[in-house]
Parts: sequence; structure tokens; C-alpha cells
Amino acid sequence: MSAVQTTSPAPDDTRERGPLAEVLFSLLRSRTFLVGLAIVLFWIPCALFGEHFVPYDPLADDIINALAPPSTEHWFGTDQIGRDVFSRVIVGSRDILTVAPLATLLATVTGTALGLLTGYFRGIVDDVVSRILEAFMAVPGVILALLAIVALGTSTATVVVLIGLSFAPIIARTVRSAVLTERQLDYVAAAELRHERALYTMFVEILPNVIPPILVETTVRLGYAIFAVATLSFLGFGIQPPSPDWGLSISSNYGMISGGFWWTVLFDALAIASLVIGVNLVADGVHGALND
Amino acid sequence: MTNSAKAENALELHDLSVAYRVAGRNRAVLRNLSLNIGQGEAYGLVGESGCGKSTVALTVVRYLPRNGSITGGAISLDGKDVMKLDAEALRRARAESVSMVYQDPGKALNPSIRVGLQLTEIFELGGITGQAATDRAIAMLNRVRISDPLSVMQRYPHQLSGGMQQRVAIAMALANDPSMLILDEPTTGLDATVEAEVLDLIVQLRQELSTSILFISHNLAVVSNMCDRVGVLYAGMLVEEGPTDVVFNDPRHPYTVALLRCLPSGGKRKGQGRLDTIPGFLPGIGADIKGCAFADRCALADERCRTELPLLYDLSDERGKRLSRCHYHDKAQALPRATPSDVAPAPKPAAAPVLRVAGLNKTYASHGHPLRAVKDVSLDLWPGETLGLVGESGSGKTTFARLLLGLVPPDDGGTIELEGKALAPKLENRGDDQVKAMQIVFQNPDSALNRSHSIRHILGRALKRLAGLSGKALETRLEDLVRSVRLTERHLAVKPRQLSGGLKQRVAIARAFAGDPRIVVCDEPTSALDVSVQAAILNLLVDLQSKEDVSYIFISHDLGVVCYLSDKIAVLYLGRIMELGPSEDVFSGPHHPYTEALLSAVPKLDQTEKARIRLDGEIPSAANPPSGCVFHTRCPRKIGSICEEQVPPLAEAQPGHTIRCHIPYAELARLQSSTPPQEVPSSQLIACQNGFG
Amino acid sequence: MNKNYRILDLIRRNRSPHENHLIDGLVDGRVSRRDFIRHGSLLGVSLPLLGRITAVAGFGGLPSLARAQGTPGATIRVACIAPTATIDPVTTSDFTGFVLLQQAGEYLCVGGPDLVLQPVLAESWKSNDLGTVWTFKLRKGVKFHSGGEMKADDVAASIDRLADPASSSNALSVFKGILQKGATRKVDDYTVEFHLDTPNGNFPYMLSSDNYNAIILPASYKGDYEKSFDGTGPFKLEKYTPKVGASFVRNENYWGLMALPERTEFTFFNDEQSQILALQGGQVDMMNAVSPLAGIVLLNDPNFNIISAKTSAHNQFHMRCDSDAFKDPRVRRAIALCLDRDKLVAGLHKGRASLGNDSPFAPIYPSTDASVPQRKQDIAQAKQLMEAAGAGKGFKVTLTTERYIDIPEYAQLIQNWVKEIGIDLDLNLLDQGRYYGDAVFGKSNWLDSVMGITDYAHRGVPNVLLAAPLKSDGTWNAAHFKNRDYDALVSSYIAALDLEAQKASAGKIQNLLLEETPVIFGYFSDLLVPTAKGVTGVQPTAMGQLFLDKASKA
Amino acid sequence: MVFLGGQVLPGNVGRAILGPFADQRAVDTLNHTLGVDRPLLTQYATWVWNFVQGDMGTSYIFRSPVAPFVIDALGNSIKLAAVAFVLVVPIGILSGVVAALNLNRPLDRIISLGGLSVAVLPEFVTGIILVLIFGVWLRWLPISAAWPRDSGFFTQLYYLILPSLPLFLVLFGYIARMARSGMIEALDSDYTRTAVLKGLPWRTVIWRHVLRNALLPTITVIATQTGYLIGGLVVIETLFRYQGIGSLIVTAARGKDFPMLESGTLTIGIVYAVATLSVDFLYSVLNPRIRLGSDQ
Repeated sequence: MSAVQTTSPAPDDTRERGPLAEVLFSLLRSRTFLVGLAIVLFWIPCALFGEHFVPYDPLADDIINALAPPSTEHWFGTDQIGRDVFSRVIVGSRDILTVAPLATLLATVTGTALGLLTGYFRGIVDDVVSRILEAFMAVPGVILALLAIVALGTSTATVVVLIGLSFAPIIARTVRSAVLTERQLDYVAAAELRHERALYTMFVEILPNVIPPILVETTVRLGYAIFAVATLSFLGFGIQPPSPDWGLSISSNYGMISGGFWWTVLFDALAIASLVIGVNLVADGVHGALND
Repeated sequence: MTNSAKAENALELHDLSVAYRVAGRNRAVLRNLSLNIGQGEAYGLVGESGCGKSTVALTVVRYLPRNGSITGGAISLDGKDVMKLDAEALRRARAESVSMVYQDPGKALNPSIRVGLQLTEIFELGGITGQAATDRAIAMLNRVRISDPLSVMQRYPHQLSGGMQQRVAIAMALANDPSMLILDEPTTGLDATVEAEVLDLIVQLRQELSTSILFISHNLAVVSNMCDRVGVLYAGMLVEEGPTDVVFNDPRHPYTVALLRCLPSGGKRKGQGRLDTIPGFLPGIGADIKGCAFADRCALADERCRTELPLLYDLSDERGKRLSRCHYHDKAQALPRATPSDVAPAPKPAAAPVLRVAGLNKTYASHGHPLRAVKDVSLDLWPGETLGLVGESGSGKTTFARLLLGLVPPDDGGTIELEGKALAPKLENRGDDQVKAMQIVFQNPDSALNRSHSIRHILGRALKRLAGLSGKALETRLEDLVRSVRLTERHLAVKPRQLSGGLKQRVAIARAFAGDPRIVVCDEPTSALDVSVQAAILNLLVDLQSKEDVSYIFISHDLGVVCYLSDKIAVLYLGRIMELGPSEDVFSGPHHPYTEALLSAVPKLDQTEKARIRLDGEIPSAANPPSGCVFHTRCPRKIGSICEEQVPPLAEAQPGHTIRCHIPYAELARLQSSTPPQEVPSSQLIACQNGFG
Repeated sequence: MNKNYRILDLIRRNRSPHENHLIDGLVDGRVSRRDFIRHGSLLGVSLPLLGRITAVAGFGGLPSLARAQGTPGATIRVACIAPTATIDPVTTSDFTGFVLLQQAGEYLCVGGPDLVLQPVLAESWKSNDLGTVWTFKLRKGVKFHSGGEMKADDVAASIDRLADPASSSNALSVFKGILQKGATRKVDDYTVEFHLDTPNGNFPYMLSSDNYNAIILPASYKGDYEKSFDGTGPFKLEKYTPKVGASFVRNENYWGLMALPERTEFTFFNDEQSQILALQGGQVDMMNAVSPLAGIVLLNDPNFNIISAKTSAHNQFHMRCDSDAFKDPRVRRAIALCLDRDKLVAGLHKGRASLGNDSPFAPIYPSTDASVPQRKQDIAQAKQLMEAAGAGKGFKVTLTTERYIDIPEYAQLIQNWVKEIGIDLDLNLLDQGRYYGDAVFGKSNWLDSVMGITDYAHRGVPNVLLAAPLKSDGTWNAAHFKNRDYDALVSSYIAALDLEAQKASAGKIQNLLLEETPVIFGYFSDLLVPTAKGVTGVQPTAMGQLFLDKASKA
Repeated sequence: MVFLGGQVLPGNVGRAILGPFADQRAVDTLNHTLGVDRPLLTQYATWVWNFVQGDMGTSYIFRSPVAPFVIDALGNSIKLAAVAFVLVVPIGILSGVVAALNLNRPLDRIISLGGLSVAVLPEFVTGIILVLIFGVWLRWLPISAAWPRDSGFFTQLYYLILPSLPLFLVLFGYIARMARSGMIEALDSDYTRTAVLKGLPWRTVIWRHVLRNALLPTITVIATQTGYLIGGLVVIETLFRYQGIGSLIVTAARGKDFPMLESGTLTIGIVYAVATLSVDFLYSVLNPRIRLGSDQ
């Protein structure tokens, strides 16, 4: 064979399998997806039940025993007020795994609705909404977030709304371009030729067909939501103490890093890394499965 | 297979097997394929989509997709074993002895490199550089009938038209004077007139060069015109091979026989009986085939066919060497019809047209310029009648259909009357009855059927909205509807993608008929389908028409299909009707010079006609149409400045037959019956009866 | 202890009654030696004299401010947090700002270590008997960097400017109700009188480094301080670049002892961590200060010294006395009883702090009544109090506070402690701007929140801390504490010139606040100034100013 | 938008300067002196008018012209971004190309998965891990970007390595992935097939036919990343205590320093626009389809 190869896959003879089963099948064959799923599935029970099986109360201080290095007693050491880092890392998944998915959900719902509207109606609706969304996206996200949070103050709800709304235009853009493609397809014309109402056409005819890109975008956004929540917490704008949240822990312990108290931040950093990578591997897998 | 001297054959495939790896399993695409192409010979490879034609081409140049692999056999190119070549030798072989041209020239040329460099780099490979290479490139472009090679060389591919691009691609392929030229559907996707030009070019080049050609096409007529010998491929196997005229006139494999019967060729019309069809489906790739691959679809097949793989029987006779992979090759032509030939009854005469269109215009804005997609179109459609719309791409056929349906609002001024009542220009302003009275069958069922919905949902919804049915009544009607398009209950539960193209189109047809429409617009409903499936769909449309007394507006670029189905033809050019009349009159002529050219461009299966009326130049842009007669820039029968200055009227040539031309009807009749313009030999009256590809 | 009464009598002869009372207190043992020095300096008794008095009274000599002479000519490089605003003596309010002000500028007097007021530009001061008129004698021959001699006009203008409501003075809150614009009067070129609205026994502190805005500028000062840093100090400005840093060179015409270092360099950093890194990396020789949490890194490192000074800096943990949750003082006391103050000092501050006893009276103040019992953690009693107040089941409440130094950790510790008595504390951590808001009632999280923690800097005297955050009309009364008895006690405390009288009021105030507990004072943190090993002679004030004129590098 | 943001920012300027414990009268006086007690619209109009004339205004907080601050901060940010960019563009593209040429082989998997992983990690996470490795454990690199005053070019560069690495990694992931998919698409294209079947040497095919088409989308990605880069800088500047435009804006927002906030944000906007425009320009130079339009 020459070094050149092409991708065009041979036609697949999978007529008999339903589309859903096919996607599942190809997901289960994707190693990236399975690894990602394993990571995510590790953290979900930690978030839900972590506090029942960790060795210490993640909030219990032991100030006299603060900043103890990792030992058999405290596997990951203790932090500035003597809390067990291991327990905090395990339970620390809870808030981020609440806030990020909620934000993503908000972004997905809003973005999908906006994308459907703009893509379906085109014309003025599209122009106006799209311009606004573009303006939104042009301002660097972190700065926008900072301004908003400085203005609105910090609360979990603010973070959810903020991330949700700042991701919504991105999802809207994806949905819109998918809808624009769908809009060209003849089944939409066929629906018009049945005098279907716009809402019916949008939600019953078009929406199911743009689910795959939405699904991909949502999983990708979930990764970024985790990214964003962690970053905001790190900047002190996200999740609030005493939550053992990872970004927050890093933020409050980062000052100690030059003193060699590495255990107060390393494990949290690794935890964020694993979760973000996990979600993105899942996203990658979903993307692969839905685009094959 | 004979084992002749190597030098004799430009290409030899011996027992070639190729498989694609899909979902972890190797699936056979080519099965023990053997064929030889002699020096200077043109060999045609035909077959339906999915039979492995293109894989043959890619295997010869060793450019299989990543998941493809040669699982057995040998390829010998000019006596060299291609499989044994190392990378450098393979590169040299590609540089020196084999070239390939494929579908979609727009993609085959590098978009970011000037045409000139893309050509000269080939000469540079052979050590010719600088001005010499440029000269060679100019010569090459001249050879492919490009009149202004220097300027073309300065351009980027996107600045050339599709026809020009394909010429450049051919020039590139021939630049190294290959001994083997592989043409893989080189004209598919091009307009009929452009296709004709490209095919002419290839024929001429064949005469000038000694290149052997492997010509791959799904179009039997094209192959019959281009090739000395033809091989019929089915499920990766060669089922029949022989001299082209012999195979097409005296096929010896039931598949070839059936394939030929499916074509609405020979000017066949719906009033003359149904087309034959091929039941069943092509085996999927990698399917486990025990006996004859065609056995499941063959009315002649018996137990032996199903269990014993037929050999390639050597049927050579005085007409040439031929082979057929059928146990009963002698009986092949006795293949019973899969579809009875009974004729549908003619429509009852009606008192008033169901649709009247008068002065319909549609202007789009294109970069600030008005683009008249449809200009001043008026016509009537009678109940039970089929109006065929023909014309090249960009002629406004589809826009016109969408205007009728209200999917696109027309410019102010024109009127559309349905059963005597004016239709609102916009769909949302039309009444429910009006909406359901006019429905459409789209070209591409994948686009027309919502892939997320089950067939039951798609049809049920149509019945609910268009027929106003619900509950039990809906269920009953649904069953009827499904039966009427020859689907079964079983198909209702599935989603469109689980159906084949033909079945999907049946669903689309069923949907169009859900509300008892008066008019169904058929927008190229069979162009995405293989011929065997196309026949079934055409039959279905005819049946439904006679049963439901519905009128069709039938859009197609395939004149054979239009001819088969239509009672009346409208020929469109740049959004204007050039000719309108009963289909027999339009096809038999005398006709508008444009119609004449269109008809002439159609490749004919029976090779009766060699010369063509060539249209010069490109279709002008609708945003900037030529003055006077819009066709004057390409018209081979242009009579003078009047054509450039005055818009010809749509004059009635015969009752019901109007032509938009300055040449009087009688004169047209005289011209077209005597000397065709340019080099076309005499006495080739192109008529519906004479046959279309 | 040998008490030489004869010499004491001699000394007494020229002293005011207040001064004599103080001396009597010392002799009788009512006043400790430290308190004596601190309070004596306040009353204008010169330090050598005080030294003499204590030596005579048998306490040994006064620790000298000027330590062993180091090598001259060093360049001392100091890491500071970047100032948050323009450096201007009138408006500056941030830590680095007043450290820089004091490099080139000088005060009439400074609060040295242990709150002893040392004369600087003033040679001495004294008040009338009521404590309403204070007379300051100025040092002669002091020259501004710009050339002119410092005279009473300059002092009067400088202080008047700060008392002028139209000048955006940051010191306005200090002088409010005490010193009006125009109440500073020149007597002669070297004497200035201050006419107070009300008697104030601690007034000199308001003109000392404790009121960091009160540096003496030429009378002609028109703003643009950053261009010249004109002043009288031992260093003069070499270069100031906003957001980057400042450098100073030795003032060769200094009126006093010539500074040892050739140059000083102040480099601005965005946060403590970078300062620590710079110190560790040898880019700077010292930091102007470090918080105990961040400084932990340096505490155990033999390459660094940490100069620590007791201060009255603290965090006030207030509970709104007019809120449903905290209107019952028993609930407030219960919460105060939850705090494990020993742990706060030992753990959170690694011992570099003093226990707080829920009143502004830090152990460092001479007037603090040390006999008032220290409040300790007592969960059982706290629970009883909660039961008694009908809140035995506990409740949920939000603690609003600022994200500043150790406050988040403090808040989290509190959160854990009050859990024991069933109080479920939600934390609402805000950045400082948001927490303080407009700093007026109704527009400030600080002043409006039900419960909050607020940082307070060191004060040389507790007056402001007693009034503004706790008096009924206090502008910073976040606890909304309104208690007439308390107001009266504070007024009498402030008016008292006599240490014993002050102490008596203090004791009452302390007890009242223990009973009422509108604000919990958990601890008073030390000022920590880290220096690289080998840097000597650095003298911080409890307020945070940094005297580098005696500094040297090994 | 920033103007609206400015309206809702809490606190007031005088208070921010004088601190919470200053007397209200002083705060009011200061606000009046600064002109911040005027309606925001007036302030905004004044500021816009001056900005158009090239004057960024005077910082409320520092009471000196804004321009030097913004220029300094921007300079610092650009230094940091430049270090990351200079490293990442060639390395990212090269990795993407190498990965595509080794499609589905281990090298490709390492580059794609590695690229994906580092691209999605928050900068502060990669930053901290890098700081721990290179700053705390190995002690090779300084963990703060604040270089000593009057440092030379190389010292500054040395201080910028660690801060630029997280940016590098994130961008690396994006660019390598884009380059890879662009390459795959180009390699799979018909025109590449044409080139190969012409018998051109492999090298010529890649250099002449594949690369240019493959890298066009990558260039767009690089452009869109400037927006990200500015956002990412805020975090990096916080993490490494670097005085860039991001921290300038955050500080200004906290201090309600309106002219500073406006100028900083607008500067970012301008940088973003300039980057986008120049990339559009580059793109059109490289892509004849845009440069020449279509004749048809």
C-alpha cells in the first residue's frame, strides 16, 4: 500500500440495527469513550455518597495539626486548618458536579431554543439575535464573567446562570447551523405543505434531527462548564467556602505552594484534570459515534 | 480466462479480491475479478451503485481507502505486477503509465494552486521545466479543446466551469501520455450538454492517442457509445463480458437482460406499457454468497443457481469473445418480466384545466443584482395529465415547481389558478384544501423524509393533516395507502434510513398522495435511484395517476424518463419557456434549437447516432442574461443580429405547440430535417420514438 | 525593689497633676512599668525622663529604640503589595501607601514598639488639665527635602488639611468630633496648639504615626505628592513608578542621625505570595509585613527572621443586635463561647497573636483591665444559654464577610464550632469592595448583614474602636448595638486623662461587652515583618510603618 | 456593554480609594473632585469623546493618565502571549501534521489524546502542576512571572517560560487538533489523490498540495484563539501574579475605575479585532477562492 490512505469508509451494512443501537454499539467500541466514562463514573458516586465513605469529615478542622504532609493517617495530608485533604478531594466533586451540569443544562435549553428560532425563522429574527450573540461571544468569556460577578456578587445560582448564559450562544450557534442545514431539507418543505405550525415544525420535525450535534455540543460544553466553574472558583468567584470544591481549595491553598505544601493543591489539581479529561473523552467518543 | 502475452494487454486483473474492513470484519467488495484490457482498447465497466466499480479503479492504482485491502489475485499494468511495486516504482508507474479521471472535477483539482502549475508539475516530473513545460501544458490544453489555454493556466480551478474543470482534469491525466486511462464516472453530475461535450472529447482523444481506457459508468448508454468491450459487474463479480454492441443487443446474463429492460429507452412511453423491474436488492457488501449472486432476484433461478457458483461460461462466437456467469445463459433472454406490461388506462377527458399559470415571475436578489430565476411562465395543466419540465441545471425547473407549491412566493403580477380559484402566492395564505391539492415528491427521499420519524409517523401525520383523519379511519386509510405504494405493514415501524432508496421514495410518494391531491409535483424523483429501482417508481407513478386521476408536473434532466411519463413538455432555459407542447411534438420536432441540442446530447444505447449538436460556451448567468433571445450566445442556428436584439415571441407552431424562436416553424422544420449545424451527419431525426438513454 | 523617693519627688516637681498621678501609680504598683512608659509618653513626658523614672523606681532601663549600629551604605529592598490608589498623604488608606508616606515624611511623634509615643518633629507636648487644648513644641532646624524649614505654619496647615471636610481627607473620621478645621493654631514658629471639641486624653496618638495620614507637609502642598514625596524624613524620593515601585536615597541634610542605608527600594507585588517568592528568591531583603497564614512558609525557615510586634489589629465578628436571631444577648454569648480562642492563636496564627476577650481592649493597651476574666470555649454553657434563650434547636443564619487574609479560614472555623450548638452557618464570602459597599448603612454588606467579620487595623489607642463600631451612633456599628450605659462609659473613658480612670472605665466596658457580646473579638494578631537573615535594625511600628534608617545588611 | 457593566458595579470610587473607614464627607468630596458623581452617561460620553481623540482619560484611582497603565499592561500581556504563541504555532502545527501522517498509529494517538487532554484542562490546573514540577520540586524555573526590575530580555524570557506553558498547552491542543483534522481532510481529498496519481513524489504532494489547503482552517483557529488567549491571560496573570491587561481590568472593575476599565476592555477589543482582521487578511491571501472571488 502506498503511504496515502483515504478515510472514505466502505458503506456499512447495518440496515438492521436501529440508529440508537448503532450509536451505543459504536460508543461501546470506542476506547476513549469507555475510559472517559470510567473516570466520570468514578466521580459521580464520590459526589453523591463520598462523605459516607471518606475517612474524615471533609469540613472538620484540626487546626493544631494543620498542613501535615501525607501520612498513613492523612493520605493526602491536611490543609491550612487541618482538614483531611483526601476526604476533601473525594467530596470536592459534589459542587462542581452539581453546578457544571446545571449550567450546561441551562445553556443547552436556552441555546437550543435560540438556535431553533434563529435557524428556523432566519430573516430579521436571525439577524438581530445572531448579532447580539456574536457580540456576546466577542468579549472574552472570563472577563465577561468577572465583570458580571463583580457586579452581581457570587452565589452558586449566579455561577450557574452566568456560565449557562455565556455558553448558550455557543450552543445556539451550533444548533442554528444545524437547523439551517435541516431547514434546507425537503421534509421541512413537506411540513409546510401540510400547513404545520412553526412550533410543530421546529420541535417535532427539526429538533429530533439536530439532537446529535446538540448532544455532542452539550458534552463538550459540560467539559468547559467544569473548566469554567473550576476557574471561577479558583479566582474566588465560584463556589464558596467551606465547600471542599477543588478550584476553591487550590485558590485558598495556592499561597502555600512556595513553602513546599504541595499536597494542599496537587491532588485537587489532579482531580480537576481527571474529571475534565474524563468528560472530554466522553464528548470525543460521543462525537465520534454520532459522526461516523 | 485467456492468458495472452503480457505486452498485449494494458491491464490485466487476475482473480482480484478486495475487501473493506467494517466494524472489525473484512467484507468482500470484489470477488475473484478477472479482466483484461488490450492496448488501445476501451473497456466499459457497468453496474449499479455498490457493485464495486470504483473499487476496481482504485485497486488498479493502488489507492484503496484506508480500510480496504487486496485479499487475493494480481494486477498487471503494462506487464508489471502492480502489487509487487515498491513505493518508488509505484510512483513511477503512476507518473508514466496510468492516469485516472473521476467524478466531480471541482474536487479533483487543487483549489489553491493555479491550473498552470497543476499541469506543468507533471511535465517537471519528466524533467521538462520552464518554458518547455509551459508550452507542453498549452499544447495539452489545446488538445482538450480549451481555446484560451494561457488564461486558463493563470486561473484557479474555482474560476472554471464544471466542464472546463473536467477538461483540465483530462488534460492532466493525458499529460504523461499514459498507456492506461481510467475514467470513473467522468461525466456524472454534469449537465447533459456538457456531458456530451466531454464524451465527444474523449472519443476524439481516443482517436488521437493510443491510450487504453477503463471506462466506469452506471450509464449503459454512455458506455455503449464509448467502449469496445463491456463488462457487467454485479456484487463484485463480473457476470457478463463481451463486445459492447453484442452484450447490449444480445445479453446472456439475466441481470444484463433485466437491466436493459428497466430503461425507459427506445422512446418508450407510458401508454405503451410498463417498464420491467428487478425485484429484490443488491447483496450488501461482504454478503455471504453461495451460488449465483443474482439468484435471489432472478426469475430463472433454480436450486442449482442458489447453491453452485456459476463459472464464467465462454460464449465466444464470430461477433467476439464473450463470457457470462450464468448456468442458463442460453435462456437468459427468456427471463420472465417481473412486472406485467399491461397498460394503464388513459385519463378521461376533462372540461377545464386543473391548473392555470399565467405570467409567473420570480426574481431573487443576487449580490445586488436581480436574478430572474423564472420569467414570464404561463401554462395549463389538465386533470390526469403529466407535464414534463426539462432543461439544464439553473434553468428554473425546480424554482418553478416551488412557486406553484407556494414554498417560494412569486413576484407580484403572475397568477396561479387551481381548479379555477386563484392561489395565494404564499403557502401560509392558502386554504387547507388548496394545500393538500398540490403536493410534491422530492428528488432525494433522504432529505424529504424526516429521518427521526417512523414511516408510520410520517404517513400518519400526513393523513391527519392533509386528509383530516384520525383514529380508526386513519389506521384504515394508512393501510390502504401503504398498500397502494406496494409497501407492507412491516415497513411502518421502521425509520427511513432502514429502507432502501426505492422504498423511501415509495414512502415519499405515499405521503404526497395522502390527501388525495389534484396535482403532484415530481422533482427528479428517480435521479438518485438505480435504473432497476427507477423503473419500479415510474411504474408506480403511472399506476397512481390512472387510479387517482392526478396530474403530474414531472421534472427531470433525463429526457428518456420525461419522455416515458409526460403528455406535455415544457423546455426551460434561463427561467424562460423556450418550447411548450405535447411531448410527441416536442420530441419529434421540428423543435427549438435548444431542444434540438438537448436531445442530441443524450447518449443513446443503440449507438445509432455519433455526431452531436454541440453547444458553445457556458450557460449564461441568470443574473445577467443575454439580450434578445437568451439562447443566442450558444445557439447553433443563430440567424443574425435579430437574435441578439429582439426577444422572440413564444409562437404557436402547431396547435398546442409553441416555440420561442425567430426562425419560423417551417424553416426550423426544413433546417432540422436537412443539415444539422456543424458536423452532424444528415438524416438523424431525433425523435421520441428513436430512443433516449 | 528599691524605690528612690527623693529622686522621684524631684522629678515630680515640674510635672502636671496627671503626670504625677501616673508616677504615683507606678510607685504604688497600680501601674505596671510598661503601662507607665506607654502612658507617660502619651502625656508628653520625655522618654529619657521616663527611663529615669522607671530606673529610679527600680524597673531597669528603657529598651533603646536605636539598636546596635550596623554597617552603613546598604540598599534595603522591600517587597510591598502594590498600592491600590494614588499616594497622597491626604487620601491614602492602604498599607503600602502609608509605609511609603512614612519613608520620606515624618510625624510629630511616632508610636514605637509597645505603643510608646516617641517625639519626632515635636519635641514635647502637653495638654491643659481638661485635656481639651494640646500644645506641641516643635523641633527646630528641621528642613523639608525641598529646602524650607519646617515651622508651625506647616504643621498647622498639614493637620488642618486633614481636618477639612472639603479635602477628601482620609483622616476625617479620626478627627471627627474632636478636631475641627481651624482648630489648629500657631502660637509661634515652633509651637502649635490644638483646640479640641471634647476632652481627649489620647489626642497625641492622633497626630502620631497611628494616624498615618498625619505626616507633616509644607504648608504650600498642593497635591501631586507622587512627584516629590516632599517631607522631612531621613530618606528622600529617588523615583516613584505607579504599580512598579519606589526608591529612596539617604537624605544627607537630615536633622537627626543620618540614615544607615544608602538607598531603599520598594517593589510592588500583587499579592503576598509573590512577595514571599521574591524574598525566597533573594530579589528583596524583606517584606513590609506578612500575614500569619502566608507567612507560615517563612516561620520555620532559618534563612529568614520574622520581627513580630504585638498590635491591636483584629477581626470583629459582629452579630446584629436588632436581628431576630441575635437580639437575645444569651445567643450572642453562646456563640462567643463556642470559639476555641487558644486554638485560633496557636493554630491559625502559630502563636503570633493574643487572645481576644470580646472587647476592643487588646492586651497591648495600657488601659486594658487585665483582671477581667478571659472568655474560654465552653460548649456546655453555650448550649445552656441557647436553651435559655429558647433557641435550643439551633437555627440557620448567614455569615457575610470579606475575602481577606485569614478571614475565610476564621469564618470556616467558626462555622464548625457553632455547629456544636446547632447553628447552621452559611458563608457568604465577598471581595472587599463588595463587602464594604458604600460603607454607609443601607448600602453596605458590612453594615447591613446579620452577621459578619470585618478586619480592623491596629490603633494606638482603643478610642476609635470603642466608639465607631459599638456606640449607638457609631458609623461602623455593624452590630447595631445600642446601649446607653455603654455609650456613657465610652465617653468617660475617652475623656479620662488619667490611666487609672481609663482602666476603671475599661474594666466596666469589658464586663459590659462580655455580657452583651455584640461583637466577638477572638484574637489580636501580631505584626510580622519577615527579613532575610542578616538584615538588622529594621523597626516596624505596631501600625505597620517601617523605619529603615537604622537598617543594615550583613 | 462594558458601559452597562460599569453601571452595575458595586461600591463607589471615592470609597474604593479612601477605604471603608473613611468619613463619608471625605468620600463625597473626592467623588466630586473626580467627577464620578456625575451621571454615568455623562462620564461615558466624556470618556468616549476623549478616547476618540486618543486620550484614554485619567484613572480615578491613580489620578494619573490611564494610557501608560494600559500600554504597560498590554505590553506585558503581549510578551506573555507572544512567548506562548511563538512556541505553539510551529510546534502545534507540526504535531498535527505528524499525527495526521501517522493516522491511527501510536504516535497519532499520543498527540491527539495528549492534545485533547491538555487543551481542555483549565490553565490554572496545568499551571499548578507545572509550577509544582518545575518550580517547587525541580526548582528550575521561577514560579512567579514578576521578574526583577530592569531585567534584560533573556531574564524576562526565563521568567515567562512557566507562565506561558499553560497557555502553550491549551493552544497546542487546539492547533494540533485542527492541523490534524485539516491534514486528514486534505489527505483524503480528491485533489490529493490527483496529485498522488500524477506520480508526484510524496514530499511534493505534501508540501505543495496538502499543506496549504490543510492549514487554512488552522489559521482561522489561531485567530479565534486570540479571544481565548485574552481570557486565559486573566487566569494566568492571577496565577503567576503578572501585571497584564487581564489583571488590570479585574483591578479596575473592583475599584470602579471607570476610565481604566473602559480603556482596558476596549484595548482588548481592539487587539481582538486587529488579530481577527489580520488573520482574515492572511487567510484571504492564502486562499485564492476568497481572494479572487468566483467568476461564475
